[in-house]
Amino acid sequence: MNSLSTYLLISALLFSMGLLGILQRRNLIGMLISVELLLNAANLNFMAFNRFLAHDPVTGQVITLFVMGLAAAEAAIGLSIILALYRKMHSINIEAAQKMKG
Amino acid sequence: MGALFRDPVLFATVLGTNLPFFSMAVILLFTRSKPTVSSRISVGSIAVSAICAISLLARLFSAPPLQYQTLWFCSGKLNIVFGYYLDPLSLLMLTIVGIIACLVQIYSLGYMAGDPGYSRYYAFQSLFAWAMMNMVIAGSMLQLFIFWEMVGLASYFLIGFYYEKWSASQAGKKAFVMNRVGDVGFFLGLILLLIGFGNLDIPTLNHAAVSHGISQGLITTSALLIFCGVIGKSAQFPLLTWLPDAMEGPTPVSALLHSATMVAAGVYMFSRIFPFFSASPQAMAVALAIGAVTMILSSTMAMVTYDLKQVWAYSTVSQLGYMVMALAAGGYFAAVFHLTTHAGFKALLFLCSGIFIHEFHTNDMRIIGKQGGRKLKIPMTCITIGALALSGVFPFSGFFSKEAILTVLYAQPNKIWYAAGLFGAVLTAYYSFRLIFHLLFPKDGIEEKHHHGEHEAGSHEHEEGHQGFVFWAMAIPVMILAGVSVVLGFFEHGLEHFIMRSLPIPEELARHAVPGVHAAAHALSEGAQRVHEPNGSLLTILGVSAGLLGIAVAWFEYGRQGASRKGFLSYFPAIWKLFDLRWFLDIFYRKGLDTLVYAGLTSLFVRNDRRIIDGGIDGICIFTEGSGRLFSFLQSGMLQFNLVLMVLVAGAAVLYFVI
Amino acid sequence: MTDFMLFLPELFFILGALLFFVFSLRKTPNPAGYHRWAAVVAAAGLLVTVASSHQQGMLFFNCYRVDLFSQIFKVLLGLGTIWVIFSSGELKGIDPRQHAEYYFLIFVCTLAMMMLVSSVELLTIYVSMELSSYSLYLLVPMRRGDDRFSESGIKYFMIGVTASGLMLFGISLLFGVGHTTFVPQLVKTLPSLISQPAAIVGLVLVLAGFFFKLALFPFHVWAPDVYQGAANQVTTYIATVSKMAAAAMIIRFAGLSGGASPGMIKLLIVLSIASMTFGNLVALIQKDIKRLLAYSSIAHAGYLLIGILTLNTQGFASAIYYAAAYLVMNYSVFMVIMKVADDGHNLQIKELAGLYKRSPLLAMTFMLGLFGLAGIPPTAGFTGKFLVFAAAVDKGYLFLAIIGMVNATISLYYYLIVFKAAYLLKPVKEYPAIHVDMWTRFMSISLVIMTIYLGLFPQQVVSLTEAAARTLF
Amino acid sequence: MTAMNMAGFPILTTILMTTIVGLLVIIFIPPEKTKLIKQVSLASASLGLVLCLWLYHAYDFHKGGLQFVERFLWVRSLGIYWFNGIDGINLPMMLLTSIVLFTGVWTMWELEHRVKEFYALMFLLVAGVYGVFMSMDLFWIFVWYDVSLFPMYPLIAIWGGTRKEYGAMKLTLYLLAGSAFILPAILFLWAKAGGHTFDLFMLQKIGFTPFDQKVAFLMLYLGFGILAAVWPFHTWSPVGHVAAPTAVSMIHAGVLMKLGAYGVLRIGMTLCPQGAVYWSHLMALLGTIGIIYGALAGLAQTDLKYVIGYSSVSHMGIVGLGLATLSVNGINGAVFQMFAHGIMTALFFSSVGFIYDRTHTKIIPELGGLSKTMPVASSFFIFAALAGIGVPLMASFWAELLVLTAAVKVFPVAGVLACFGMILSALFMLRVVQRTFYGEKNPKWEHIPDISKFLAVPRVILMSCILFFGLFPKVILDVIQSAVIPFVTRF
Amino acid sequence: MDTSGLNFILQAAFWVTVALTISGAAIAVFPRNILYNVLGLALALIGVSGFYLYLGSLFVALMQLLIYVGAICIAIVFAIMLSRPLHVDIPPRSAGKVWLGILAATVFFIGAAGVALKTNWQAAAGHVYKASQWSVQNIGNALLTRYELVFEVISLVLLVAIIGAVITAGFSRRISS
Repeated sequence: MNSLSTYLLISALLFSMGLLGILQRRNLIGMLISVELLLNAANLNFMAFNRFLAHDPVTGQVITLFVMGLAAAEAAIGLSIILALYRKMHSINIEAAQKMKG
Repeated sequence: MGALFRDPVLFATVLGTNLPFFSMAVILLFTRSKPTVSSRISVGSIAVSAICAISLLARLFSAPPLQYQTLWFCSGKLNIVFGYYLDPLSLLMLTIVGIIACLVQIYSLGYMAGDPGYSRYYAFQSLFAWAMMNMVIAGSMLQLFIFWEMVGLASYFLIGFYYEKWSASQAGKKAFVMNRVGDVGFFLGLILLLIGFGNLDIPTLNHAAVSHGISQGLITTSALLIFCGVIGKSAQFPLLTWLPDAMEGPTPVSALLHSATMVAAGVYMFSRIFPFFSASPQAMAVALAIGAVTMILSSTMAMVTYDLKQVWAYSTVSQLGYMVMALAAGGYFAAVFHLTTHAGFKALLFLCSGIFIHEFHTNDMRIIGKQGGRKLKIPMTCITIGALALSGVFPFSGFFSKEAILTVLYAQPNKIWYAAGLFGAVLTAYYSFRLIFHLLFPKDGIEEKHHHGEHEAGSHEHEEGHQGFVFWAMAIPVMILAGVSVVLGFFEHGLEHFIMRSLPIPEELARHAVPGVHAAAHALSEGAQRVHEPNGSLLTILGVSAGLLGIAVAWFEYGRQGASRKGFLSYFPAIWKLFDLRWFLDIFYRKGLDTLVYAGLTSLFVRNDRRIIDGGIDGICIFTEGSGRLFSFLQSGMLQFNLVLMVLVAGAAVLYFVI
Repeated sequence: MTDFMLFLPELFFILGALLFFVFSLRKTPNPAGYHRWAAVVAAAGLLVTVASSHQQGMLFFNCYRVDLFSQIFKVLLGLGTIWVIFSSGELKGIDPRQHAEYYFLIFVCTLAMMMLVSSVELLTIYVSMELSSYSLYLLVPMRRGDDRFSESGIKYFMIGVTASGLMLFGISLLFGVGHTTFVPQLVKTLPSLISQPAAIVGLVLVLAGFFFKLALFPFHVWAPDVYQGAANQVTTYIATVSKMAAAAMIIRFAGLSGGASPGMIKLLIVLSIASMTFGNLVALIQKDIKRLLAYSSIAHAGYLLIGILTLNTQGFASAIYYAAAYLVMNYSVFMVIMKVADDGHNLQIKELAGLYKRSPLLAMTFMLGLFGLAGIPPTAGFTGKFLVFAAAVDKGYLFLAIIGMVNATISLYYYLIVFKAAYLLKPVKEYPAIHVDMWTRFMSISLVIMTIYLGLFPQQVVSLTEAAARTLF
Repeated sequence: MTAMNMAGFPILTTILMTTIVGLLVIIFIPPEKTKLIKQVSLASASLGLVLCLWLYHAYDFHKGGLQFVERFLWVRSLGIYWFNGIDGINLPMMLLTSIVLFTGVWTMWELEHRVKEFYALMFLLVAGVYGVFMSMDLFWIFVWYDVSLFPMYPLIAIWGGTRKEYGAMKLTLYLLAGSAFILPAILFLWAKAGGHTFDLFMLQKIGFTPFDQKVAFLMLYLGFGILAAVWPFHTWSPVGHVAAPTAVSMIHAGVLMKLGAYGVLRIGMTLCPQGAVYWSHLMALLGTIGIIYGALAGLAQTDLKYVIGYSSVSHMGIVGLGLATLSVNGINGAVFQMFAHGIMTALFFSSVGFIYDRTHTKIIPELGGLSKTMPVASSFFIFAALAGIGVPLMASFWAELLVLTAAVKVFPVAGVLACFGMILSALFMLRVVQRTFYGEKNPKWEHIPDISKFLAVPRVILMSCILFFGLFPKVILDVIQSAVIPFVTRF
Repeated sequence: MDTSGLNFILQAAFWVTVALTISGAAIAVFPRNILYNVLGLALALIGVSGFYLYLGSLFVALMQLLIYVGAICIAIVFAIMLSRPLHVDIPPRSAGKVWLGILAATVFFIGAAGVALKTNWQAAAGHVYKASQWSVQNIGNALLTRYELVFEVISLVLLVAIIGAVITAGFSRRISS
């Protein structure tokens, strides 16, 4: 149970669910939420490796912290882009945005 | 360079043979627009050439063969040698060419007067003279081949001289292409020799052939291939149809190229390497058969045409057939002699016809006769002399040469060749006199209304023409040739003595008494001993009577008072048609060319190019662009499809490394 | 102080960024003034970068390595940046009120990429990468006007964060197997661990993040839309400068496997072929020139990867050369496009008609750029391709060279179509003559000279790239 | 590498520079000054001609080998050398190039449309051609090869005629597709030799394994073969030539097509002798098919330039056949044929160009009877046609003789078939001559003046070249031979 | 000390956390109401912070709660509120896209799980679990030494994000109207 592979599997599951969300949600904010899952899955990995394998437990934690910071910035940027798009398209359905193709 | 000026023989040779080339160059480059100057340059240079030729003949009359050569270039082990080989045969031929060319060019001063292409005409005449003379004295087969082709080229230009006329250019093309067919064989034969033997020098080749220097198989193969050249150039069966068509050219051209000299080049080449040919009995047999077939076929064709020049053209073919037969039967001298006499009287016949044609603007013998052809006394006389010579009537030159040939043929074990020769003689006499009688005794008498005769008033220009320069420019050469035709026959023995020196000496052959060489030795010695046939007088009588028979039939049908003037062949329309259509040879070629080449291969290839190759390439392009379009669907506007692609590939990569 | 010197180029760009941060706070925008300032700062930055190009050393507790490899790429980045800024004189695609931010983001992005190419620690790399990505995410939607293009920003963002998620996951795996985030240590340990799925998967996923930047198939999906949708200058920046950093990072990371994993090489080969082929094929049917160039950049990513996947000095050197050549040629083309479309609209191929008359010099620059991209001698593009293929064939990948050349032939078709438009077609309507000022003239001529010089006299650059590639091992 | 005399004066680079400097000068002349541009072009072309003639004169064929060598390291790590030299194979080609360029520039004297760009591109093209011929380094050969190809696109697409854009695109893509095989092959050889030299002569000393030779030779043959219009890669030739403007056709058919055959000879057969032996049957087969096929397909064409395009296919087939024999005569003949065909086709195109300029058509049925209106201009074409037929005493006759002699010996069937190609070529050339120049005078062209003396000059030069080398083949064969005889020892 | 009971509790709590995380993730992904999604995300994030606790880092767990649950989720909610109701006219999902998504995600999951299971994870040579190493002090230390650069850069990242978010979302300082 509380072993490395459990964590890794959970993180893999989280990651895949995040991917699934990105791949099939039409709501842009929903996609953004799924992206957060991706980052969390990776963070979980870092922490798990940190706990079970690394010789210095600081690295994983620091990475996790930084990723959180990045995630925040990313969310801010993503949301602002979504809002800007919403102003123009009056929708945050990604399927409304397929004018450019080919 | 020094040798050129020190050695008078070499100098005369080089000067005589190459002067016409310069005259051509000068005419084409500078004097195109000045016809008179052009003609003078050309006539002057050919006259010098003729004089050179005659002086060479005189100087070297009893000298041994002379050979000059220089290495032109070498490629690998292949040495290409240029040079002159001056032996009796080439000297004789050189003289014939020089004289007749000179006469024809003088004749042309009258015949071609006022033609817009006057300068061009003389340029090509010079080109021909240059090529022909160089061919005649070529020292190696390759050089001979080169000038052989050049002669063909000159012929192409001269046949198509009236290029505005479609049929003329068509005939020129036909002549060139048909010659090409033969020449390819010739060329291949030369290449084979070059590969198998390595040397194309004529004396060496002859010598090697009779002295077992070349393998028998190679000789036969290459001889047969080289004989293709003869077939093409001398219009032998099956490539004989170009020559009648070649009559589209101006009449002097027909006289010079297509009867007297150029077409005889085939025969000349045959006799040039006669020892080589005679080393291969098989090749000789083929040549004999082809000569016979040609002779008979073309004689039959001549029997039904009403075109003056066509008659002589067919006749030329048939006489060439005679010569080939003679050579193939081993009659070296007979053939050369016939070549000589034929050059004289056939040129005569053509030039005379030319005067008629010039006068009456038609080729049809019936119309000429009707309009008073016989009133042109000089040509009428001369043409009759020519016809008599052609028919082999004593004492004209044709009699002697034809008799020589018949004698040779008689010596063949199979008498059918002799019979063919006799039959040919009958036909020859028949069609010649059919023509003569048409001219002399037109069907319904002379129509006075459209009389263009000598003394008719009202056609002032003609009047002047007949008396003036134009007429005499034509008449004098004709008279000279007529004179030659009368007397030439009496020089037979002198000529024989002279010519036979150009063959390898029989004793030498005897020393190499190898089985393969027997045939050659036999043929050669036969040629040498021909004159001493025991029953010579019988043969003479047979030959002459064949000629007289032909004349008699012609008289019966066309000459005598109240003759039907229809010809016995008109009772057999099918045969008439067969003869008239040249035994369907032309139709056969046309059909063959149309179906096999144009409709078959050409259209197949063109279609292949358009559809398959180009289509394939365009197809590749279309496919490429199409796949571009197809792949562009991957880049759909839908973000998540794009993401799926990305994730799927990443996932697949992960999976690949895990498994 | 030597450490300070080592970091000087970066500091210079930070300075620039801060300057424009200050400008962005001002009430009234002054685009022309910004442009001058930006040009001065970028030029100075380039000078500093060039001056420090032979520096060597480690910084920030071994997280940051300054060596020839990184410095070459920094010079390329600096060069690209000043070019882009040079062409930003008529920044019509972006609201003048946002010009200060535009320059700010450009400087930040360049700075981030400079740090990226020097970083040898995974977290630093990741954060620098994110910094540059965020700047670009923000630059793309700055395009004003046409609503058609507004979706490109979100697409770029979504694809980018997904790719960065994959990359982060990969980094975590590398960290897991390698127990360290320092690249020099990974270089030592990873080849022995490469049989572990986690190591190779981690590496591949990290590479995926950079492939995204390089727009390699199948991580290219953003490129066409973003090229088309972003302002011309931003597109230029993405097409030229950001590719340099990506190329540098792929070179750095591809070497991590130490050639011990045939599977990875196979993967790279497949991706490279797919990228070349896909890019070229789809480019055949494009009408919008920026979109066309996006596909062409996908194809070029494939060519570049051929050099990299040989995993030896020669291959890396050729890839560096190729990247440099690509920068020059691609910028030549984009410069002309920006100049022709000086009102900031999206140029269609047919609008190039009559360019040779409107400005022969630009037309020539354009032509050389196109032929360079098509790989026709004597341009830099050809020599780049030659070196790349030489490296591949030397390694035994003859088929890659053949496929690459066939692809180059296909690509020639669409380059020729563009060329035809510029040189052959009669314009449908009368376009005004293009105003070519002295600077542009100077720039055109120097680009032409550079393209040909690099193509014909590659000796110096090649030896430089080889020295740089050697520092990786 | 027997004669590596480092001449003091880099004559070869100078020849190359005549074109490049010409190009640069033209670029800086304002486009309105067309007269000046033409004069500069002619001056630089004639400078090149003079230098090439001097080169030809100065080359010592008794000594043979590589002369006028210029060689120094260009890119160290790859082993690229700036290595130029002249031997018996490329010397005639250089001469050919300079003659065709000179006459081509002169031929286009009446050009009015975008003169500057035309001459600039033309010089670029010719720089490439010179470069390929003189270079002895694979890298540079390839570079120049491509340099010579791509100007074709604008040259055809801007100044061309019938379906010019299609033709230009097809030709350019097709030919560059060929280089898609050449470059990998070059790199392959380079890599197999250890990857440290592109020097042809150093590579030559390395024995490649037979398998490598076969692979590399096939690739080179395919790649270069496309440019040499080897069947079935010939279809660009008619289409491209139809589309191209006169001087471009001249240079393209006259010189550029030779690059293909030259490449096979210079790279393929030099470095992969065993490969050449292995594939020689294929080469002979394709060469023979080309000879027959080109002539037959040419028979049905109605466009003058199509006809000439197909005749080129046929004539280049002879080159291919000659090379395939791998014998002294065959290769001598092939190189000679390259030269002869170059001059001849240049004459062809330049006379067709004149006709087209005046009548604005090159469709044979629309012409006809031209001999009457423009006898001199027609005679140029007829002369070229005769040369094309292989009439003796014109340069191509000797070439054909040598090739066929070798071919009959080595590949009897192919050789005999190729001989029959002579009939076909006569048939189709004369057919064209007849339909274009003979027959009734066409009233449409009645008032067209004949070619002026000034414009006749280049044509006369070409004619006299054909005649000169036809009469004195030794002048060129000695030179060619000096390289070929040592060359064939490797097979 | 009898740790079995504690162990059991810990284990049970662990699985609860697992369930929480997974279900949170599922709620974040599957429902079509965006507010549910946000709540699900928060749930999952809380679960993940629980894992961090299990993995020995209280600090990071707290940060997780603060930054993610606190800041990010709130920001998302704000964004949702700024945009208009979303559930008005959502066309039916395209089955193809869903299946493709599921396929891709599954493939990736299998791959990632395979990586987790198949790799022979080796602990580092110096790996010993020492609580002292997990102190916040160490983290701070690392931040100012080894991660000094990153620390600086992240501030720049945030600056960029702020400026970018402001201009992109259209709240230009200069628009006064």
